Amino acid sequence: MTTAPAGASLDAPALRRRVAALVETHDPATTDQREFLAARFDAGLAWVHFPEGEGGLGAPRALQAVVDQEFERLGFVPTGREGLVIGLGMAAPTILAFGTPEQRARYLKPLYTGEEVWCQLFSEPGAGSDLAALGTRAVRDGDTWVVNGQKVWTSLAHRADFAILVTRTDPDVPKHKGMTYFVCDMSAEGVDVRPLRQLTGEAEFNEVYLTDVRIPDSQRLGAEGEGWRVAQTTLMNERVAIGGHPEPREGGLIAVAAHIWRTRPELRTPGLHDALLRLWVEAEAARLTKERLRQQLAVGQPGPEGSAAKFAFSRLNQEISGLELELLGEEGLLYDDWTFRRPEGVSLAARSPGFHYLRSKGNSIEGGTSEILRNIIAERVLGLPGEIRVDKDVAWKDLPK
Amino acid sequence: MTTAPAGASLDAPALRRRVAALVETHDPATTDQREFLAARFDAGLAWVHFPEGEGGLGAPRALQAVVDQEFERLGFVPTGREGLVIGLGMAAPTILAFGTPEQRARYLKPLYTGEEVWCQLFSEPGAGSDLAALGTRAVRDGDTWVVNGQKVWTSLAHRADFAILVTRTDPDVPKHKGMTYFVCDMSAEGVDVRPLRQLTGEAEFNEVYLTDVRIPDSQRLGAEGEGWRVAQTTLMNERVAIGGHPEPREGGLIAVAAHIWRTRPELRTPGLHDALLRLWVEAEAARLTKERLRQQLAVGQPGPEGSAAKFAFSRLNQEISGLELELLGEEGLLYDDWTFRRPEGVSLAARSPGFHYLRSKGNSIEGGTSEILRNIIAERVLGLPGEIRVDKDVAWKDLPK
Amino acid sequence: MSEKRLDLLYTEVEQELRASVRSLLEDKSPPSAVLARVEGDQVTDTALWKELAGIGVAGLPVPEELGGAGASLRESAVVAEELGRSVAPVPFLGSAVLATAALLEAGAGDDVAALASGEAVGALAVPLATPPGAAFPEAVRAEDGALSGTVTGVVDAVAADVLVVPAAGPEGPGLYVVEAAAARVTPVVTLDLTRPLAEVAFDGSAARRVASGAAAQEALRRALVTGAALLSAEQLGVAEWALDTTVAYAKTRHQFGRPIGSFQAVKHRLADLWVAISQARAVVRSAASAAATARQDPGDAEAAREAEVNAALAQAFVSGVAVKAAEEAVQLHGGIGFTWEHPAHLFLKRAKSDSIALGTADRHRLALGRLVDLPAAGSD
Amino acid sequence: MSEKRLDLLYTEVEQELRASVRSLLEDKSPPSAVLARVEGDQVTDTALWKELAGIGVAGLPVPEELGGAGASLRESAVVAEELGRSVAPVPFLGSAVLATAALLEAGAGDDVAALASGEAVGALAVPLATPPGAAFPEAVRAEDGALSGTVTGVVDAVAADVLVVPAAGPEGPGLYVVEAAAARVTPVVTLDLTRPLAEVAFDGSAARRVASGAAAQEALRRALVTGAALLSAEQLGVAEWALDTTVAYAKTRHQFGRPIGSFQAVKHRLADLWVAISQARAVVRSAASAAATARQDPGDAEAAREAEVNAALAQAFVSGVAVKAAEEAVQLHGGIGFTWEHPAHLFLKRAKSDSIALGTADRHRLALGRLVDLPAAGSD
Repeated sequence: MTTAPAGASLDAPALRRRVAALVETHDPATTDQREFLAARFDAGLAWVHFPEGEGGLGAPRALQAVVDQEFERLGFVPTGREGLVIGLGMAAPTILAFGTPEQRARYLKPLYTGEEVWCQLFSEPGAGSDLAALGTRAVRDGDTWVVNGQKVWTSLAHRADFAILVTRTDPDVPKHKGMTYFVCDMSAEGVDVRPLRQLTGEAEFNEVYLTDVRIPDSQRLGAEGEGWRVAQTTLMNERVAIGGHPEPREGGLIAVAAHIWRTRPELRTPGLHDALLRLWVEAEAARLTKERLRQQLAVGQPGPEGSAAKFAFSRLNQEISGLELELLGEEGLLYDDWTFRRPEGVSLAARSPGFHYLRSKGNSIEGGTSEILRNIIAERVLGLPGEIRVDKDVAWKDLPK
Repeated sequence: MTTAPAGASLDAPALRRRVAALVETHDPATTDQREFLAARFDAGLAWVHFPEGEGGLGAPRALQAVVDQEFERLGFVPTGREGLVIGLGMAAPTILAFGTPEQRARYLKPLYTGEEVWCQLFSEPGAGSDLAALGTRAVRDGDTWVVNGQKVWTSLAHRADFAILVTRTDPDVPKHKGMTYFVCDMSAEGVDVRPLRQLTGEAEFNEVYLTDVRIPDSQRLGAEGEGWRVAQTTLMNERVAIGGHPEPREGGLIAVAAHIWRTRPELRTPGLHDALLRLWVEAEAARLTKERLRQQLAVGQPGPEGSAAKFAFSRLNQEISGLELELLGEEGLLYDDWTFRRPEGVSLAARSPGFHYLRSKGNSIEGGTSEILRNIIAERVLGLPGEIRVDKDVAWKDLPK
Repeated sequence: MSEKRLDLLYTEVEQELRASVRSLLEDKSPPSAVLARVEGDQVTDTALWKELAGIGVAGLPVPEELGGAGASLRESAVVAEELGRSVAPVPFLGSAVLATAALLEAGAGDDVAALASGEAVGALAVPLATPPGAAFPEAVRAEDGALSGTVTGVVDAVAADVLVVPAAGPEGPGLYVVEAAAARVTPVVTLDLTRPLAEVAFDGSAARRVASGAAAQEALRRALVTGAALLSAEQLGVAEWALDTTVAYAKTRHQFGRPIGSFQAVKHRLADLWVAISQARAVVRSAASAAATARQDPGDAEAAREAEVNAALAQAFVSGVAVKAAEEAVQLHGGIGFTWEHPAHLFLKRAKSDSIALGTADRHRLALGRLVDLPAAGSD
Repeated sequence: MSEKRLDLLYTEVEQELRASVRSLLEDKSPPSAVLARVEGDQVTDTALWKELAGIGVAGLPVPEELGGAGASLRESAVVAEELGRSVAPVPFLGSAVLATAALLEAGAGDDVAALASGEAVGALAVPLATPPGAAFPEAVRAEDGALSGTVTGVVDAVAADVLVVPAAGPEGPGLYVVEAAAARVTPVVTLDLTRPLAEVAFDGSAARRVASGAAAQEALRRALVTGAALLSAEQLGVAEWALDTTVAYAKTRHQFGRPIGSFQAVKHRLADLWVAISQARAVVRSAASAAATARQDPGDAEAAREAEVNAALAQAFVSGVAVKAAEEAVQLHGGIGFTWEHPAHLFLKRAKSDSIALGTADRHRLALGRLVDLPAAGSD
């Protein structure tokens, strides 16, 4: 199952023919989306670099873009897939890399079609930037594991069918060595999902309490004690997506600020003008940087600039939204709505300037803090020495917490 | 000699009477300055908190201000003492604290009168922020020490009669434990002073090469191996002097920039206006901070703000002088003079804007880098944990260099 | 350019006042209580305000003969620092600072007593974002002793009994006193959860004029200058809370087996913040002292000018420091700082709103340019 | 707001060009050689310039029929990066960029050949600080085929054989070609040790007009826009040298028993610099591509506008990055970075001077405001 006999002979025209053949038998216009995606999965056109029978054809990864573009050209771009980002982006490559044949057969297809939603149970109150410090305990009991602990910052947990979960199975060895990775059924007894309210007033994320949750050993991904390595595979796939199309000049929050400037001359001052122009320049520089990265990827030369994109984006969002409030003056003292609720795909632009300001504060924390990203750039890109580590050779249970 | 019988009964009126008595017998108007200062030293009015016979009266340190003000009121403020800053500010307190009676008798008086100029042989090319890494070797040979090594950033070395010198006497113990402190005769054979040219074109500082310099053991200050502790005493006395008088608003480099702005309307742009006003605000904030510290000292409540003053001052100087060049535009592309020379007390304001810009770059390096000052504030003021040290328990000779 | 030497230290009396206020606030209004309160219907903590008034806080700079404590704006600034440090939702800024200052500067001493004792709460009916140098407002018209018009964004109007209203009438600008009951006060949803704002509408509301013409203009201007100076003290308190709380967290929060405060980048950022806050403290003391000096001798034009310079300086400098401190507090707390349950956001929202209140730093820099002869481009 | 998609990558040909130029510069003009040269009488390295011209560097964007390499301004930008990285004192900016661009834009192709081959050195007689949007200069008057007047701060005039001179005559603006021998060229002492400037005085100097009226104005403006775009490439090279050199130093310089590059505050600052430089690279590529596109089709007004926007963006962004990088290099080198013997100061002086050359970032932001419809305050 892991070899791909067809892979070697596959090229772009061959893939385009396979797309045409699929569309021939399953007219996107009349076929239900989930059914169509199931057929696409079966045809190996979900992820062409995956093995045959598991959504792919064992083709080179770069050819996926050809397939996506071809479906797009033919007018079939699946919709409503925002909730699948963890399943598609993080769970799937991890299951492919570490799952048993049974696990791959069970999870990949419904994950792809959108029938099953996934979430990620990684971060804990005591393990944020330092994920390897996590303390959620899994204790073996025959053929099952009994899990107790608390996870935070889990988006989609309230809608998810399954979770990828990292636990501590051996507290007596150094922290990177005593972890084990599981698939967790979110409907299992003892899984308690509670909304986590943010400073914006709403709850995009959840806390998940795990109390004596029993997970069959058959849902373990990778070997016992190998959880850190499995989790690294998951996290390597968590990156800023670089889209296939160039972004236009003056997109994102700078457009909001520029619009206020253009339409509200009474708010203008010389100092705010200079501040706005500085941010306009920064935003355009960030856009061109992303565009350059996109061009690099398109010719197969991915650069390290990707690791900086999120970092630059979060700083810009924070500065622009801060200026937006100052520019508005009196209106900047107001807020639209503090109601405690779960947002469903609300765009930033639809909310008030105060929300822009507050929500953007999370950009430099979620998905890797700016401090950690700076470390990564310094060490992996510039080759500067790592921090002196005091936690490498100490049993997890003996670490200060 | 170290007890001060008169000290207990001394108060401000008593000191004023002693000043009056001195001036009575030595009319400042007709007495040579050095002679007058010798008399002032003998009268114990040089440093009133020093012991009797060593320039002082064993009086409380705070009363020195009374004496200084009284001499000032009577019109006797000694001049031309810029070159004595190391002797007066750093050598004297160290000699007082660690010198033998013979050393105190030999050095303090000519140091005070200005007859002998001192410099400081501390920093080395390999030991800047990390002074304790220094490698200038002193090896005992009977009653003398033979010194070899290179010192840098020594101001006044080309005019100095003596130096305070820290050396490595035992490379086999951890670095803080193997140092010894000496008084070095700058006219001794093997002392080679060379001007060190800076990026401004001139040479304020020197490199000093020590080749088989022989120093009698009688010129050792403190015990063998105790050099670090002695040097700490010296460095504690190296601080930004907080003067006795408030500084006026808009002093220093901001005055230069403001003057250009006021007199050259053709150079003005809205963006530069905002930038200038930002720096004006910063400069005024820094001035008020220094004034507040001065008021605290005046009522005997020194605050930790002193450690931040130099730090803030260097950043401000750099930013203001950078703006000055941008403001001047075309003229900012010019420089006054690149001639390699030794400056003699030239004021910053007398030089060109380019010199302001370049010279101010040294402000955040000399006398403690801004990085080290931030560490000091974080650890000593905020009580944050120190860096993890890898050099505490390693013999000096085994440290990476 | 001349300026008086101002006392930049805290006196013993001021430190004692600080201790009483802090102790009361820590007891009655810890961050957890504030967080609970802002979710309720009535944000303003009137009971706490009565207690604060009980120790003299409502009438510090009011002469004793007018029912006040006979202290000065320096003491008010110390209280403002503590209120910033606790983001306590009491009508100090609206009543004890702005409305009181406007009445005192207008010579309406009789109206001050109720505010000074805390019996009544006052509000100055201008938008909170108004900078001291703004033109006299014309949103409200005065005609035959009655006011009509609407003012938006009025701080502490929700809790007010008495409104001090700048209004334009046939005879020019005037400052009026109106019973709050005679106006329609509608709360709005604010970014700063702890500081209610309201729209205040007058529809022929009965009003009593307490100053007119240039005197009204000058009273309003001076009230706003005083407000700007004292607001900077509040901002200092916000910044101090943020730094203290973050330093404490950095000492105990461990990641990678070490307190996060042992990482040099974190240390340097906190050191930078400490430097900025120690500068802010000097600037705030200077602004409070200059305001106090100007209040003491209303006829001293140089003192009035110094108060303006120092208030503009304080707003231009301290606004940014407070916002930076609150933003760093959220960031360096990591995930927990982004939650509703941690109080950091209350201070972030206060800091950002304060940076807009009584004029943004940008507008204060422009004002400084005029005051210290650094004219704008194109104004030769 | 529309903009063309521009190629932001380096082509293989460009990378080969870079390799040849870098290899030549490393061989003939390492920092130590530059440092020795700037203390001599003749800063400009004419021998090196001949060698660079030998590999086509002097005439890259010049059509082959005019004696050039028939490449584009994109290739010129790659060379500018390498020249920035080496602060080599050659008259690239004055001759191969500014004078060549002015002549090409003026349609004076015949005058370009000598510059393109490196046989002659040209200079554009405007002060180096002139921004693209400046009014047509009036410092020099043209009368009866002769020029009179003085221009200050002319880059590469000291080494020039030919001067391209904007001058105002009775019939309006004109662009003139003058033999340098017919002018009085007086070097001045410059902050940037590696880039000589001179005062150029004309006193009835014989001149030949190559463009007049609106064409002369447009040629000058476009030459300055091209100059701004290519200057940003030079600034990128300066920043890259500063970062690379500082990272290398931080790996080997030990203090407290550790490489200084292991201290987190140092790491974060260098990471920030790397992020800024990677952004600068995209901006510079965009500016070079936009300039090349506009040059290709002089009649395309939209392309000309895009070239202006991108050049202003590049100057507004990259100036600050280069200065910051050079300042960080000096600071993070500690004492040694403050000495004359270490080359860091050459890059600091170049970076700061470049930030003024062809207009400060501040002026380019103002220009952007006009170009992208973000009007100044008070201009409603």
